Amino acid sequence: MNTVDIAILVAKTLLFYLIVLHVVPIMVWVERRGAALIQDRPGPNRVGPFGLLQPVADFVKFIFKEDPIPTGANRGLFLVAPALILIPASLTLAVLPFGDKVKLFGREILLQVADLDIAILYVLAIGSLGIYGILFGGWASGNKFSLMGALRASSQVISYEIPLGLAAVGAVAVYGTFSLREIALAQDGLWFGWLPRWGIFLQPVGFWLFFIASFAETNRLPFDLPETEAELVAGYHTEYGSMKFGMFMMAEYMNLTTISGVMVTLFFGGWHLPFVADAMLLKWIGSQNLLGLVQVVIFLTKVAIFLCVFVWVRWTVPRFRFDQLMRITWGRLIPLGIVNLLVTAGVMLWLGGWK
Amino acid sequence: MSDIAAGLFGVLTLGCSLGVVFSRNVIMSAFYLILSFFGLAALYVLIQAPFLAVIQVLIYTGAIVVLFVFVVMLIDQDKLLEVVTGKTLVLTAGVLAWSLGLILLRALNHSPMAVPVSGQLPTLRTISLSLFTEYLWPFEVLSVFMLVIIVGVFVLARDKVNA
Amino acid sequence: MENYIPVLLLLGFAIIVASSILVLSWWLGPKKPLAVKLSAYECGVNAEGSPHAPFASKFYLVAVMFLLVDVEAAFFFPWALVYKESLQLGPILFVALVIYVAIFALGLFYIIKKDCLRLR
Amino acid sequence: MSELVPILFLIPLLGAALNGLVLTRLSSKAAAKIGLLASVGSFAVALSLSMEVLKTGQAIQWETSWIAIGRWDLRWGFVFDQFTLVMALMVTGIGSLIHLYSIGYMAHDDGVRRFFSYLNLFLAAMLVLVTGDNLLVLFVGWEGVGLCSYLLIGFWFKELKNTAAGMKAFIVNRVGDAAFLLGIFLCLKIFGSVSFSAMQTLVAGKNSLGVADLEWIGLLLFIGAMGKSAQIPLFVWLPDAMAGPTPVSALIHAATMVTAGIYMVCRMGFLYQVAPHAAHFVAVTGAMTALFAATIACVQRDIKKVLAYSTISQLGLMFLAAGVGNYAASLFHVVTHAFFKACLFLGAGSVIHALSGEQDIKGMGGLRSVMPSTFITFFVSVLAISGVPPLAGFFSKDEILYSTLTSEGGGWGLWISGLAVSGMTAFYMTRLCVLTFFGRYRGHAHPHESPPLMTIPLWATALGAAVGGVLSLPRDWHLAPDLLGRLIHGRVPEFAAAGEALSEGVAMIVTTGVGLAGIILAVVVYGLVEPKFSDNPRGPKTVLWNKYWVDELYDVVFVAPFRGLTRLCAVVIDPKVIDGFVILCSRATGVGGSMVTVLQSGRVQAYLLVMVAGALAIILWLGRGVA
Amino acid sequence: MTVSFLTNWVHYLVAALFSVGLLGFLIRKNALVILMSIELMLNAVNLYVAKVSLALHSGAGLVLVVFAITVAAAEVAVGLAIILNLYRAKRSVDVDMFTGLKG
Repeated sequence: MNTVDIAILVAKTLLFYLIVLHVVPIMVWVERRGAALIQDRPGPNRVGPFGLLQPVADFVKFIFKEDPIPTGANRGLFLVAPALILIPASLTLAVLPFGDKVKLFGREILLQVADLDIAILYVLAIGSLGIYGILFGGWASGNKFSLMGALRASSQVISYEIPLGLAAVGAVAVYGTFSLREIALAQDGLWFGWLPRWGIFLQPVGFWLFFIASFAETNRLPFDLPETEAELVAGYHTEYGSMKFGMFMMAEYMNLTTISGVMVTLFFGGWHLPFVADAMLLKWIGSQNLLGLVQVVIFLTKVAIFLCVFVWVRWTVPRFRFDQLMRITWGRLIPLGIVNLLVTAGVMLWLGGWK
Repeated sequence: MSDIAAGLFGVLTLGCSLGVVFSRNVIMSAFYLILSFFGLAALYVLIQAPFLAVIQVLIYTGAIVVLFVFVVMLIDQDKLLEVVTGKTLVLTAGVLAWSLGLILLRALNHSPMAVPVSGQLPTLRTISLSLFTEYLWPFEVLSVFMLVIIVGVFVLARDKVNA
Repeated sequence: MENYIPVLLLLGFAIIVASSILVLSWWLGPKKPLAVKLSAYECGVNAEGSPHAPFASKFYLVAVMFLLVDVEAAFFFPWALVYKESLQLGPILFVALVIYVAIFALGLFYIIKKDCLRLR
Repeated sequence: MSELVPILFLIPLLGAALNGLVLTRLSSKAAAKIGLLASVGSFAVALSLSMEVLKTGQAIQWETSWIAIGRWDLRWGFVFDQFTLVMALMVTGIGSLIHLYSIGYMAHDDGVRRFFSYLNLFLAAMLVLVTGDNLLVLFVGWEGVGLCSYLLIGFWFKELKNTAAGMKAFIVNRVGDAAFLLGIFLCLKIFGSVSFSAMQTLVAGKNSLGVADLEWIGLLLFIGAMGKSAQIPLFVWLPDAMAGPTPVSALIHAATMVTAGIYMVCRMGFLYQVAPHAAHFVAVTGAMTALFAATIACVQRDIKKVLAYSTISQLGLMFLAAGVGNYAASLFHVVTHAFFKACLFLGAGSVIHALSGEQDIKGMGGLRSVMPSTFITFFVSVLAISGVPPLAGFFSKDEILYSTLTSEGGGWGLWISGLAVSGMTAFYMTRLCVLTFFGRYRGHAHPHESPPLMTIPLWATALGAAVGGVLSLPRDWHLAPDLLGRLIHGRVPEFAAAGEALSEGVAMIVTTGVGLAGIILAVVVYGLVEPKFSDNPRGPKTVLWNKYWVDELYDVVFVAPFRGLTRLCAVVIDPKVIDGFVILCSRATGVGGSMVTVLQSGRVQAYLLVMVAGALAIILWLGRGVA
Repeated sequence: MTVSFLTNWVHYLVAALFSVGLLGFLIRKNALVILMSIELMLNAVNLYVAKVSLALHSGAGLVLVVFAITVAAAEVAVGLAIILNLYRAKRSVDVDMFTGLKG
């Protein structure tokens, strides 16, 4: 492990981490503009062209606002909670395969932070850590409502973790590996000439489960109960002012990006163009490095599409009641997940491992 | 490199476990428990058992401690609990724990298995495959076991009043 | 073992970012603690009663059931990993899965039927 | 033919079983018939066996295996040779007569069925004893008769006196039996077997055996005999045994059981032959017992007690004969004594029967005219026992006395004591006869003659007493062949006369003279003048009257300390030591329990601590080797 | 990359973690903390089993750890249910309150 490798590693990690970090302000803008578009209003357009600098303005505002800590709160946990939710959110991007690989300084560099052979498990594991942020946030702020909000939010998140897991298992069963990079590689090329080898065609139900569960994991709208403005004021982060509240928003958007990244990798062929095989693309572009760049761009556009879908869904679909919410996952999603698992296993057995 | 990491995470785990035992507030001890298990997961990675690290985080920290925190929140009493029982009891407990620790250490150091982890280690695939070939029977029994536990816990935990 | 170093780096960066934000907002933000501001926010009404919710076993039951089902679900992962390879060994793993899932489904059915989660 | 031998004792055994166990609701008359039938049957078998033995001269043998342990192969062995012939015939003969007699005697008693079953059982046991070919089988018979004597003495168990007498008899016999057993064990140790023939050959071989061992065996066996045949130290039970019904006394305590000891000594004659000290001891004890019993008999007032002491003294004489070596004479006296003593007892029985239970001669007298047949038979027997010449007693007693004189073991001392005994016998027997049958009737019951059922056995035994002498006339009379001598020739060691201090004739004249003197003295003292009886005699008579205070002596020496010991146990040891210990245990557990409860303080922490401490201790203990 | 140091730092850590768990188990009066310290002890053992199993190049130990963790999960579920009932009974989880089985 000489210094050059370390330098490359640090640079690569920093690069990808910054990419995800910058997605957050963009998302803030997209969210506000999207909501405005759907509600047929102009949305923020004062600060900078088309309001592009609005997120920066928000960020600066948050930094300079006072950050009160309520008397009944447990000071230590109150401070730690936002960090507890932000850190896991930023850790999950480590396994996202932005691109294939690039040859620089004589070494082959993978276009992702780390290629773990247990990537999917890692994603789920780190995802499950996020619950603590919510729990401690709610409990520490010493407010009955925020505690209730925290309890509800965490019940919902943990309940939807299981269908998420089951969907992931379906994908893993099909590809026979945990590593996202290998799954992405496996999705190159076409079936029967016209159908791209994407995961969604192998695991449609799996994708459907994963998609729904991802809404719940990130507390996005249909499953927006915990932080609903109407009932529980702001849910578990009621007492948080200024930047700590900002951190909650950041964490939420980073979760969003990483989970859509995972969905893209698992079901939408990662960095592959739908109908163009990598080899042909390489021929057209010529150099491997350039191809790497193109692959990253393709991956990010797919993630962007997903993000827009999230925003779009948020402002169109009404909210579920808590018991409806629970009934969906325990009554519908988990059984569906199991059935999907059995079906995939059966089909694979029947096809004799062709897949 | 990994020695530093080992030291770091070792200290993290031990420190937090002390925190668990000696913190005045139960919620804080739960928090320290999370950190200590996180450190432990890192140690599993250092022992070259990444699969266990992930399982530890996924199941242990991700589910069991969540349950702990839930219960701690639901039960939590407002007054700070008296940490320790009578003086003499604490003293004897300390001596006992200390001597048991020493004995354990001596046993571990001198046990034949004190062999460095090296060479070709069983890969994740071989381990998982062994789970379904060699240990198929416990795997099946496990689901029965969990079924029993589900029923048991429900019977135990449901509100006797309106159940 | 080596490719976990970036994860460690990422953890480092994340901690740096989080703590820097906290420090920045604590350092830059004004500090005027007013009783009103510091009281628990209840839509403007003064908060009364202890901040701790009465014990609701519903949430506990959800958490326990999650724990038990999650533990069972976790076993699917190693199964999925080796399922594709094991096909040439014949349908052992399929049969194993069917039995395992059958009993697992039984548990689930019990949870739903006995209304463990107070859904009704 | 040899199967008949076990049948001999099985018939009475069957009779006893039928009466006793099976046919429980039998009428007394039918039970009596069964009893009689059984004894007569066994008499018939004995007779046929005797014919066989006399004809062939061979002993009939029958045996089966019993215990085979290690190097000992103890067998149920039965033999019917000339010697047993005599005893078997005597036992079954007199037994049948007494069965007949007791039908009449026990007519209106309620336990007749039980009585006859015990009698049959007794007969069976006696036959086993007599026909046994080894000491062990003999011992089985020995115990059987002991049991029956206990049962029959305590027959009227409603009265404490009878049961006490029964127990006394049994216990005293046990003392003797213990010694007897030791003797058997010693035999087993030395000879390796207990059958008479094997022992005889070994003794004859006279090679490796130490004389001291033989002495010990002889002595131990004789102590057993002392218990059974009521010799000096162990005779106390016989006078009390008179508490039983009179036929019992007649059969057991006169004719058969008491002679078992003598039979055993004669059977082991070959051993005593070689063990002079043991033989001498036998003779001396015999002589002393005879003198001792005779003196007491002279003073007794109860008719049956007189006869009992007379039996003891006659047994002493028999042992004297056996001791000095003349087993034939001793056996001859056994037979004759069986006859006249049975007759005396039956006579006494009919007198008591007639006087409805009166036993004290003070209330008798002048029964001569009222009970003629009883008187005649009684008178004949008295003469026989006193040694008046033509009758059986004279010959057998004379032979004994003569052999004591001439044998090397004997000597003047024994002879003079023998003479004194025969004199005293004559005296007290005539005293008894005079006081009961002559003079005027002093009682106030109204005596009547006994029914024929009782008088027939009386006449039969009286005939035996009269004619019995012919069995073994003195050789030099050359009148009739020495029937008995020749009969048991090979079976019992020959008598070697040593010195010729007096000729047979002179000795005979001296003994008859002494006998007649005794009779005349008794007639003079009691016959001519009106007898007066005082209940508390003074002077030397008190000694005899209180039977030398022997019973009191035993009470003091044995019974008192024993009773003291039991009281000690009851008062001291039992409550204090045993109960004490139990109470101690219970209190200890209580205290222990309370100590442990301290441990269970209810605090979970304390429990956990103890648990971990325990685990630590175990680990340290297991690991001590490693460290 | 064989790590010689690895052989014994694991032992120190396991022994230390176990005795800390044991200490907590013995000292604390709050049932929840006792349960947590038990989990600590269990994890220490799990760590050591994993290390030994890898040292012996066999996967058995790892499978054992997986099963151990699931059983621990079940144990915690049941344990907490019991503690809940205790709480319902006496509105407290202080261990010294429950002396019902006193000797």
